[in-house]
Amino acid sequence: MTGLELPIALFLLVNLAAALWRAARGPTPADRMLAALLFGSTGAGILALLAFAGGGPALVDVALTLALLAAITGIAFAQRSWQRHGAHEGGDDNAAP
Amino acid sequence: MPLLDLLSGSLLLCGAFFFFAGTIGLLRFPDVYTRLHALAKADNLGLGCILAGLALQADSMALALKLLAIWPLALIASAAVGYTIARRADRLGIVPWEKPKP
Amino acid sequence: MSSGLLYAATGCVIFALGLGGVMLLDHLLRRILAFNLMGSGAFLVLVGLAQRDGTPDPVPQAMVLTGIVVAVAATALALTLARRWHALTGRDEIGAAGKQRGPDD
Amino acid sequence: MNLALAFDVLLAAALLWSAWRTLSTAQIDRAVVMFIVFGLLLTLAWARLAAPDIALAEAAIGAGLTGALLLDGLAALKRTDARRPARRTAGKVMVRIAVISVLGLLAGTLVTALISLPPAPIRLPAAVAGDLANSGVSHPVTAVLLNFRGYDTLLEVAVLLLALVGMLAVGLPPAHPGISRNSMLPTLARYALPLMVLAAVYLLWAGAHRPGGAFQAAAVLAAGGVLLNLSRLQAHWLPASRAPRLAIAGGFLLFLAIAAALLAHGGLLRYPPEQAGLLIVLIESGLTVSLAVNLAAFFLLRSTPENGQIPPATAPRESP
Repeated sequence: MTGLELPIALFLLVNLAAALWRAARGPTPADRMLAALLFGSTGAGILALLAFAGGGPALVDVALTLALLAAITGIAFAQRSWQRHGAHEGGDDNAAP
Repeated sequence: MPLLDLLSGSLLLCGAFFFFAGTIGLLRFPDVYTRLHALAKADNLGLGCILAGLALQADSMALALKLLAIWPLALIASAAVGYTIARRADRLGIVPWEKPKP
Repeated sequence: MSSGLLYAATGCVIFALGLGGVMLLDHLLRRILAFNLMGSGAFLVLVGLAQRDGTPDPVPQAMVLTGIVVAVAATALALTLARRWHALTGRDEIGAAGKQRGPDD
Repeated sequence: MNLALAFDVLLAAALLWSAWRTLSTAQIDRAVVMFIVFGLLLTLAWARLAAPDIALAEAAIGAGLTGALLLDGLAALKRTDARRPARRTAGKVMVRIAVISVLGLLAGTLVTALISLPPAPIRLPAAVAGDLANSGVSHPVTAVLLNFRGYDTLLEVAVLLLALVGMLAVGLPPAHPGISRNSMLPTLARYALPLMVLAAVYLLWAGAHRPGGAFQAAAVLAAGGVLLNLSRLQAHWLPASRAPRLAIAGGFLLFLAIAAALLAHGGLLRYPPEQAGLLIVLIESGLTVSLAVNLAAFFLLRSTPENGQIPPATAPRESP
């Protein structure tokens, strides 16, 4: 324990709070989904850090589970719900060069 | 073992930096493809450095190996999901951003 | 304020938010989300309140563990109901809000 | 400890904000993504509350099942959610204000009551720790789930079964083939699935002495089923499929049989201490299979298409 675990976990949580803004704004559905995916991997990192900051080694198992299953939501999004209608794709993403 | 602590601490800081860079990229990059690129940095390098830094501090081999096993899992997941989302974006006709010509 | 109490208080507010959502939102999927928020808020209160002195309490933890699995079962059933309702009527909300709108949409 | 407090306060604020955005956002797909984010934040909150068992279940179910279920439902339901003109009469606005102020009052009262609550007269953790030696396992949460409150767990499995029967009775949605053909996904699924099975077996084994157990293992296995279905390696289950039915019923019936045998012996799910460990392992293994198939069925079970064939995926459009 170097004493850095908790400060870095807090720093990553601040990062997530910033990513929350992207998750809320978009502009496309994919951008929101990407923010959610960042929550998955950063969450795994925070859990691993918390395990060493007094949370106990079981939290490493939680991080492992999160990393193992992180892809499923993103794939369900691409395979089932990201369609053209109602997608409100606008703004910069469709700007032709 | 101050050397091990130093190494572990710098790996943790390195991981925090890549997560930070990934988040900035997610917030500032112009389109879905470039944001995917930023996300992959956070997934791969950020998580990898943090896990490696923590594995150096693990008091048992099993815990260290478990921590290091998370990394390839995250790599596979991020590669697959990145490919799937980029492909779908292309199918939907989203044109990659290009620097506006002067 | 211990962290248990802090999360219990957060759970109370989330529960109230979810209850408001169930009462005020029209879209069925939104109501399902609001209902899930209510459940999560109640879970936080259960575990947080039992652990306000800082010692982990396995009894509420086990209850919440089963609760999470039941919540996902309820969500699946509610989604099936909502989709069936949508397939049969073409609408995605129930109640007075739907009646006012008329057949044109 | 100030850093820990800062972490908790920031996490609580993020939880509240994502819950609020889930309800208040104008578009339904944003609401779903915000809810998925809320679930991930909640996992962190469980970790901070020293509840790794719940964090495991929340991570596995939130990341592997709820998100997939909601995104799949979203595809069917969002079509009609395109910004409709809000028709708010004065009466509706009044109702809205009244409801919001009553709920604000409710939340305020609850929080005040929580803070002024006297300490609990019964010390449950001590009671659990006192009986742990006779429970057959050394992890207190597993002891509560499968020994001290085993009948709760039995009923809970029955509730899951009931939800599935309810879905069958209501009428299942039609099979969805997925919207793009993708050769990467089967490869991913082939790599990931053995690892998921390994993780599930590990969690099941770990449950006896550390956080883990049948619920978490089942959630991971069910997520594997969802991944197989999304990558089109596993077709949808039709209501007539026999194997899922047998698997779901099997674990439940095993639990019921052990409960009945013990009832004849003395009390409902009151194990003799020397056999408790073995019986719990037996029940948990059966439960893992049963719960996993049941949870996966929430996503995989679909109605039989009218022509008896699942429609092909929409043809990939040509890129511009």
